[in-house]
Amino acid sequence: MNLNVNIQENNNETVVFLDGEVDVYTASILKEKLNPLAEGTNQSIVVDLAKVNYIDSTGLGVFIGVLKAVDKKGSNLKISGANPRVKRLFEITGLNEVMDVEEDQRKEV
Amino acid sequence: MNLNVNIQENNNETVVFLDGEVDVYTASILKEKLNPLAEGTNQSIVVDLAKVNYIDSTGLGVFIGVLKAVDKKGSNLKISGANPRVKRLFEITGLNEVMDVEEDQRKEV
Amino acid sequence: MAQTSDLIDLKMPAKPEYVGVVRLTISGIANRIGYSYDDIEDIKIAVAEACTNVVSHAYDETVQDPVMTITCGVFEDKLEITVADHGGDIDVNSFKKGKGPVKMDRPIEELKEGGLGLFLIETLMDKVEIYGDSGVMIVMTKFLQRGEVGQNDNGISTQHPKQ
Amino acid sequence: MAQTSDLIDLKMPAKPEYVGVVRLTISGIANRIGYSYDDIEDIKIAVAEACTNVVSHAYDETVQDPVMTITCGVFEDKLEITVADHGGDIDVNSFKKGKGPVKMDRPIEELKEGGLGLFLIETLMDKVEIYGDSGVMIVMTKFLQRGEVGQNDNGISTQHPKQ
Ligand SMILES: Nc1ncnc2c1ncn2[C@@H]1O[C@H](COP(=O)(O)OP(=O)(O)O)[C@@H](O)[C@H]1O
Ligand SMILES: Nc1ncnc2c1ncn2[C@@H]1O[C@H](COP(=O)(O)OP(=O)(O)O)[C@@H](O)[C@H]1O
Repeated sequence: MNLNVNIQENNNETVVFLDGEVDVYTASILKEKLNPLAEGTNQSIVVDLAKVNYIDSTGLGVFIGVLKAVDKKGSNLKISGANPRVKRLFEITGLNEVMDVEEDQRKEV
Repeated sequence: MNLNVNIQENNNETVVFLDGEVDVYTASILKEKLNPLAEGTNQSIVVDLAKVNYIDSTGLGVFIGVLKAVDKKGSNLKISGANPRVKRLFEITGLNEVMDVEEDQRKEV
Repeated sequence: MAQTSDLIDLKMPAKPEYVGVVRLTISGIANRIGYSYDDIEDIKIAVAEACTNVVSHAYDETVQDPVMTITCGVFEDKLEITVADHGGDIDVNSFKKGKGPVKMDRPIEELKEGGLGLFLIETLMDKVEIYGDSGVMIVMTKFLQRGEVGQNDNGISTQHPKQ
Repeated sequence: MAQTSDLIDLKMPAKPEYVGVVRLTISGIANRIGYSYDDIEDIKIAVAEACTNVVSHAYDETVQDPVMTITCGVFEDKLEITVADHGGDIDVNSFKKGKGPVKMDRPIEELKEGGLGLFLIETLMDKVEIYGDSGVMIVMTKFLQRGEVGQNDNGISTQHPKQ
């Protein structure tokens, strides 16, 4: 029921590894960690959801917020590694149309 | 929250593999499966708890019942593979003194 | 489970840290009844969205002990979950404005960060009713398909064999 | 969580299939508060034992809708969990007979299959009170040791660092 956020900065790509659940409780933790990253210009930010087993509209809202912020700065946001359940939420809500949600390697079960 | 019971009969040893939780709900399933085994004479019954992550007094009570039944028939009951948490319950209740509870290979965390 | 109707009642502080506890309880109940993994996930999200709304919108800061109540009716063929608050009289018709998926024909800067909760609830559950009186009460139903296919007309729930 | 006292209320049918649901809810709450893995397991077992007793002993078959209520008080330094039923007036002093671990000086045929529940509750929790009035009410307390060692005088809970 918790969320761990692990940030790895490479040259001009920042990968944010999330581990746990993104909900109304953990979203504030996530926002705090992502907001400073969104400040930079011409950045490439990848959020890795491989270890996220739960996300709901609060979590999706955080990503919309980040998308708006990075868009202003000419930066780029990409969602990667989402499992089929999590990915499905991006699809249902139409978020995958405005956001770069990476195709998943794993097969649908 | 469920319990799977898988019985493997070798020559004169029957191994019962449990997978799940043993509580007031699943204990009746367990009893149904174990009772016929306890009918035989000079049997050796091993209950493997390696995949049991929860047990309480209802589960322990089932094993006491089986122990009494096999004891009458000259059979033998052995508990194997219990994780430290589960094993601890056998110890607290003194059941490990009257029942053959196998030493665990795994280290206490 | 042979009974036609069991009732489970849960009352919690309307605080973010308890929404996950509600999810656990609900997933335990749905698991017991025999819903598929996917259905359990749908139910969890819908209930969490309703609770999140209580936490975020129902009470103003002056309320001393904000509470959310979750009632779960277990029937032969369905689960009926009610999430309610005592946030006071409210016009639930206003909720419907702007509900729906993200509109992709708009520029990114106009995207809204909220407004997806009720949309998800209605998408993931089979039947949803919202009442407002002394607070908001949202009644969500998910039907149980015992090994059958169909019955789900929103075209979203995948049809897996039930365990 | 900074608040001094939160109250969670759970009401369920007193049926075997719901005891696991109670365990899930309780472990969620204990996890949120920051109990160690071992403490969470202790609390789960104790609460399940109390619920199992309600399911097994509180009501006779004629009772239409047997209910168990679980109340959980979340304090700064402890969790106080009450399990209650409405099984009618009862003498709780009689419960204490024969409570305790298995007696190994007796022949196997004299072993009792029951009677370990209350013993486990008292062993795994820090403080236990039992009341009987319109039913049995058992109040169980587990203290929270935030990174500290000690406070636990039954010598059973291992002292892990809290996450
Ligand atoms: N329990 C509630 N109490 C008061 N207002 C509510 C409640 N639930 C929903 N609402 C209103 O309905 C709107 C839409 O809710 P929702 O679709 O979940 O999106 P969001 O919560 O992100 O705004 C909310 O913004 C709020 O105004
Ligand atoms: N909620 C309850 N209602 C009625 N009787 C109870 C209740 N809880 C415990 N008891 C009584 O206390 C006895 C001891 O309980 P316990 O130590 O849990 O062992 P067991 O349940 O295996 O008998 C029970 O046999 C029962 O007579």
